[in-house]
Amino acid sequence: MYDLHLSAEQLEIRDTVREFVANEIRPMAIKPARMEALDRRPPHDVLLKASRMGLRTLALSEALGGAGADALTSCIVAEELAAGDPDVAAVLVETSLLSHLLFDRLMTPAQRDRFLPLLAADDSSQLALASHEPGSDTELGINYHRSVPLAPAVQCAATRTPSGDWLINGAKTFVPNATLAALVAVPVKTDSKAPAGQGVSTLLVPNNAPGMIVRELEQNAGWYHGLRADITFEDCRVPGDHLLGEEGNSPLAAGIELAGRSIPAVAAMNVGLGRAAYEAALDYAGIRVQGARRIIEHQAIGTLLADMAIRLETARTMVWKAAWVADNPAAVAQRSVADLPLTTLARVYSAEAVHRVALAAAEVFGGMGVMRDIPMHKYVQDALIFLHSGMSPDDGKLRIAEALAEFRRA
Amino acid sequence: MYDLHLSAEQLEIRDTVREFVANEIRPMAIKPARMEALDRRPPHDVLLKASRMGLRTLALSEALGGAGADALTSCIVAEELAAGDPDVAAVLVETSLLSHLLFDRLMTPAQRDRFLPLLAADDSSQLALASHEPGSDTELGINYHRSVPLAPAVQCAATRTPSGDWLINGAKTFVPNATLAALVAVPVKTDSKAPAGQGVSTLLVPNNAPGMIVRELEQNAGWYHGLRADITFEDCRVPGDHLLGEEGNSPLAAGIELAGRSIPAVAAMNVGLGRAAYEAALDYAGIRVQGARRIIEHQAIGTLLADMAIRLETARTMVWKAAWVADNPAAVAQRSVADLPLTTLARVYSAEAVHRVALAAAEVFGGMGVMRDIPMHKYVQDALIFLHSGMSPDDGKLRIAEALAEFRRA
Amino acid sequence: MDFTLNDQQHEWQAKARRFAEDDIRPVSLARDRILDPAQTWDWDLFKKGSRLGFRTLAVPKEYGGPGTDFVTQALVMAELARGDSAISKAFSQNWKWSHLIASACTPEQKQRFLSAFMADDTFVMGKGITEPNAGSDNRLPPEDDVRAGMRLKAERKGEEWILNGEKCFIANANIGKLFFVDARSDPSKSVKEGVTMFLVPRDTPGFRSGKVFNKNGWRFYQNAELIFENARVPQANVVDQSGGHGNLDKGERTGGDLFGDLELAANALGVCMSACESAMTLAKSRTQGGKPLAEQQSVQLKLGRMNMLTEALRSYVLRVAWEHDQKLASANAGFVMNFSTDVIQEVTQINMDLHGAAGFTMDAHAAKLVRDGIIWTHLAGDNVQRMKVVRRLVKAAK
Amino acid sequence: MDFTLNDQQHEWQAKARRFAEDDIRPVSLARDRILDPAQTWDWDLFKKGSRLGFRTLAVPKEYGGPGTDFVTQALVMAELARGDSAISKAFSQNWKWSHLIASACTPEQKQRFLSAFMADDTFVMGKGITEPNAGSDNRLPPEDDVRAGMRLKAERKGEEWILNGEKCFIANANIGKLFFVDARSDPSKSVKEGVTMFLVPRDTPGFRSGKVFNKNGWRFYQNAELIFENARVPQANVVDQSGGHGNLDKGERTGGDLFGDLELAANALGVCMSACESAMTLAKSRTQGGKPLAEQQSVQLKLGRMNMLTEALRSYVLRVAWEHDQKLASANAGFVMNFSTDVIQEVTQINMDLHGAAGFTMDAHAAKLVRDGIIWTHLAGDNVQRMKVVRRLVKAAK
Repeated sequence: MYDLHLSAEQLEIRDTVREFVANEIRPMAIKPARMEALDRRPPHDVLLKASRMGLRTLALSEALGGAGADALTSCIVAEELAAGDPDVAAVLVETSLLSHLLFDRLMTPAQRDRFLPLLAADDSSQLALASHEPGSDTELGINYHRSVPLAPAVQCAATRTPSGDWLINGAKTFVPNATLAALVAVPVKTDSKAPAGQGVSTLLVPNNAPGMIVRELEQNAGWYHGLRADITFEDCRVPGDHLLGEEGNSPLAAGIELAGRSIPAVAAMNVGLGRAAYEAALDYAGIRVQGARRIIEHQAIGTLLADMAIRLETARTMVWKAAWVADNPAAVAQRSVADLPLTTLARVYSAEAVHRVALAAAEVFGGMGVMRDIPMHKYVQDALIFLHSGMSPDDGKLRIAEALAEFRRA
Repeated sequence: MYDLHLSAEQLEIRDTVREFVANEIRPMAIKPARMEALDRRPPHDVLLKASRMGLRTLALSEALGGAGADALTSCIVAEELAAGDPDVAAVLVETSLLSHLLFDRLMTPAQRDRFLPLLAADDSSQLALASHEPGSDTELGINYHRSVPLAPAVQCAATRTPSGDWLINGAKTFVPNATLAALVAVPVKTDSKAPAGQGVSTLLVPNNAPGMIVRELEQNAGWYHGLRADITFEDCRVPGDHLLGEEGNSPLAAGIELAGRSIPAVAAMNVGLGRAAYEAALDYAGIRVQGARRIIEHQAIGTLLADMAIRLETARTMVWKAAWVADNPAAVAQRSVADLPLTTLARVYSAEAVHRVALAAAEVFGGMGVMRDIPMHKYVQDALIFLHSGMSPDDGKLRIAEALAEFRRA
Repeated sequence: MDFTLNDQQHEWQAKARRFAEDDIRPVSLARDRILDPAQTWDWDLFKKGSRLGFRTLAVPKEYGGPGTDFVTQALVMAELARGDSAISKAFSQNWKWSHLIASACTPEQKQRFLSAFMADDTFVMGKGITEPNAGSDNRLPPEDDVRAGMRLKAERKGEEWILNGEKCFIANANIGKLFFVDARSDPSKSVKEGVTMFLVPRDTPGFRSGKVFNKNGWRFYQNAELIFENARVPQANVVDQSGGHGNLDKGERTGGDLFGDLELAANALGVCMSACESAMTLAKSRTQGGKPLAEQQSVQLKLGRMNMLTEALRSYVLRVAWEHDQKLASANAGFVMNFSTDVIQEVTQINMDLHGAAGFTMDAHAAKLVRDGIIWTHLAGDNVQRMKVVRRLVKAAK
Repeated sequence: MDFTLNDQQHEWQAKARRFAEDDIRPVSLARDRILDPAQTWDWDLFKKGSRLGFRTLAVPKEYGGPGTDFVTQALVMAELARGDSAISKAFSQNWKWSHLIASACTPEQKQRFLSAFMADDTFVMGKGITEPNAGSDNRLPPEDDVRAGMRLKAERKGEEWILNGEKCFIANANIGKLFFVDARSDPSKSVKEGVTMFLVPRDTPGFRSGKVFNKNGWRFYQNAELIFENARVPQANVVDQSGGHGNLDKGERTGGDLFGDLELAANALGVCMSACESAMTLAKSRTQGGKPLAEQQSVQLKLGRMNMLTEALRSYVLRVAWEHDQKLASANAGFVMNFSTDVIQEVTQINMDLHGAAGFTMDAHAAKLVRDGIIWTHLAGDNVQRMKVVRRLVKAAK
């Protein structure tokens, strides 16, 4: 039965996170150095406090010590966090989604018993998935609607030693959370004879594994939020039972959408950023006087604000829908929701909508909108980052178009 | 609990109406005269069949013989009907919403007993609400954010005769369904001394009332779907107990949103029209070959189609949300949905989105997109009508802006 | 740098403006409303315009025409379109092909066809490229498929060519006296290489026009089918006797594509001028809440945008017309055509918004401008038209 | 109609292009990255440009300048901005006020200030209008409130004026040697009527510059506060001795608003040229799936749009520059400024999209162009800037 009521828990966690953001994140986020986007690294103490509130393991099942949040709840929280600071949000959301995926869905009970203490031992430790390799190409682009395989080749390789351990050699790049991670899931080629894209397994690599070198990337030159790092493996050795899932058939092929929840969460962060920009503009328009009236009373500014409100509300509504469908895929077959790539739709739509919202918000601020002393210019910059990070709108639209044409790669 | 499953009844009625549209409406809608938009009047037999399926009294409670459809179900049906023919949809949707509003919510039991047979006796008869008067101005415009009353003056007046009957004199204009209506609800000034906008009552006028002259308006020069008429009252006499609600305090003040359901239903029709254009373009793109490939396999066309799919899906999603909230206003106070004028948001967003969809669909058709022989040009025209009918996007945005500023007229 | 118009340019502009105001505008809406697409043409109007020189405006002096430059032609197209876009096109359509005769035909062909054209106020011309299954394939031929593109077949038999097939959406097809027709003379080659152009007079045996297309905009301007059933065209009517299309693809070919690009842009400019005037009149005269619309910020922003875009288009159109006169080859002609699509559609839409804001009644003139503007999509601004232009630029870039 | 550049125009254009390529472009990104906004200025670069004539480009011949026309000035601004938008503005900012000195100052003032300006490669100028609470109120003064607008107070005491208050966002405030300052000399009158303009040299007693604003774009170009604490300005430094602003509001005032409008549009053109070049280079050199990006339709459509908009802007800029040279008053200067906002922002955004599509690394140049482009919003294209322009047009319309 169609029903848009949120549960009492959802309402409560939203309030709790909103308050946390107001008290703990915003004061940090508007510090000058952060305003200038010189150092966007999430402060350790904020991550720690967020973790103790349960935000780091939000999606992890209650049985394993998490909050067992579903995709919609995760999106509600992601929006709130990103309204405070998208870089903090990016770190926490990544870990939360991976905690559910790795621990609840993919690990064996023995692996759970072994790795859960790693996560629990240190509230500041995170999780990472090293899916991207240097030089790999994840765009659809020229291959739109052509029957070529798209899974990027995995070059990073692992071989078994006689003792049954794995020896990993190779490199990954732009790995989110890698510098903070207790555990990194690493897709590696384990069957050197298999064709490109096949013979890939995923290994779980603890951060103290010998031969794993993690190098943090400079944040300001990248199209992403949070922290990213390059990882090099030089005869990095992990025990044989660190294999996640089946050998040669990785459950975490490159580009996996973290069980459908990752993209809606990124889109939700995007909406949160847009909301921050919109609310700042709305407040300012209610204070600033020009022509003897508050500028919100001018048609031109009113129209601009209304337009922003429309874009944000439609974006949020689509993100929630995509999140709910990620947890309820049967609703598609039952025909309650359209058979469309809704997560991609929500991601593309919100990225474009929020970009417009941020530019309009800056317009409301006039000359102040470009000053590094106040957050507005950073909202614009953050909106640009969302527009390009992970999946560009152009790429997303081509993927949607293939789905509309019911095109399936062999 | 947030849940996007439709009920079995909702899924069923969607299928039923979709089939009805395919079999009964589309064949009529693509006749040449209708293509040329020369005669967009809904054919009598189609209205009759639709009525016998229960679509005319869809929202009327089951107790009174209707289907008791809620706002969401009404939107689902409105979309399907308009995907076939927006003019047919406009007539049926208006009657359905009025049947609920008048019979279920506003009439006394005695009035119900008296007027229900009028509606039931003839499957082709409709209902009408005569809210607009010649020269009245319903735009916000120059009065944006100014403390002036906006309720348009009601000039059409009724006085009581010594016998207790009402004598109505005056004019209404652009009244939907008036030529087909069994019963017309007419707001009239009953207290000539009251200030503008006050002292207004609503009278129920059967179509055979002496002194009511209905003149159908030419359809092709208007910004509306369905049929509209001018009504003149010349000493039109109705019995005293035809008063709907309280004297001097009309429950149907001009501009009323039919208990919040009317605007989402118009937006749903708008989405239906957009869907018709989109599906035509998608089909064509899958057939038409250029450059030795089907044009859907070209990036440029794929991107265009993806963009259309995004706009339509976001529009539909917003319309459904607005419809659900219209029936569940408490969800706003409970904070599950934002305190925004969602019906206006949905209306503005879908009108702009579908306009873009229709233009893009015509682009996919190339030169054929402007030919009167096929429906595409009419989709473009219909999208323009939706953009202007009732509430223009500009006007809607100013209304939203007043709400964002929490502006309330005295 | 000089935007001044010279006397000849001023004179033709003023003459076109007068004709548009006195003769075109008064009949424009009535012609637009005629339902039968074959009946919208107005020979009296056309003949009057022809006598004023608008039909033969582009014919060089040496062939008895006024020998106007492209700047003049652009100005006249805009002024006529300010009265009615389709009527402007009905005149300028002939310029395209008089350019072509002058630049590509043999002296004998010029003699035969240009003098007939000059002498007859009802002599209109057209060109046939598009076919039922070959629209954009002609404009952007796929490199990997020689079969793509037009199918109209031309087979040589002695001193004659036998043409079989059909063309559609051909301007003036039902009223024209002479057509330039592209046909496939060598089916083993691609469209670029295997096509020959023929001069086909209306009385050619085996040749006739078919159905008139029922467009939703540009009602006055007629497009119809051309049907070839063993049509016999003499070898003497082959354009570019050297064979092939070679020289016609150069920038020199201002009689073909490049003029057509400017034509659409200049025509759009006239439509935008009309929309701007109409909107300004409305904004200053109609009131809402007791005050002129023009006092509202949202109306001001709309008026500003319309006029801004229109003046940007005017600047670009005049530049491109001048570049044509200088025989400069660039992507600008194509770009200004693309740009004119964006501008005409946004400007006419805003004008309609302004007219539609205040009630239930559509303004017939505003609605017509929107319908005419939508014609630009496939002629000037869809993705095929845009890629065609930019590919030239990409090719030229280092 | 003639788009040809004359020799002087060509020469200055070539000189600016060389300076931009050889001197500006190599330092542009490094200057942009300096974090302290007061440290971005590069005197060596500026002095070199000054010696080449770019600082004094607009000074009339009679005062020892090159007396260039507006077309030349537009070309130079665009070429310099192609190297770096903010550096271009750092030069052209001085032209504005040398225009103003030449057109509105007394012979004695000209003698005192223009000759000093000519002689000193580090002599830069600025003008102070905006105040902390009066930005758009100065540009669009409300009709119903005389108090609205600037507050900087000027009181006459004998042969001196005493100025108190502050200005913000003032170009060159921290490095300039001379400022034009609007102050409220009659508080009972509206901004239009009660304001006097003063020439304020840096060494004026009671006058100093304050905080340098930390902008996210145009980093090289400095904006700071001007602070007046009982600053004493002699009567001899009053501009327009007849009192009031009267003659400065006319179209004649090319030294003020109208030049500023053209300046932003011409500068935007240069930025767009840089973005188009950058995008084309990328599209032809970077591959995806083994093929150059330029082979993809979606990339082609983006390249087309960038170039189309840039060429439309170029056409409009040159037209407006010519209109300035003809002293034609129209709304075009304002419209081209508004238009340049739309164009620079869309073009730089598309360039960034193209650069950003293939991975996680931001292209520093593409990102800088976007940041610079966002500066246009409040200077040239927000709703205040748009209404200001169109209101002129509405007023003029019948």
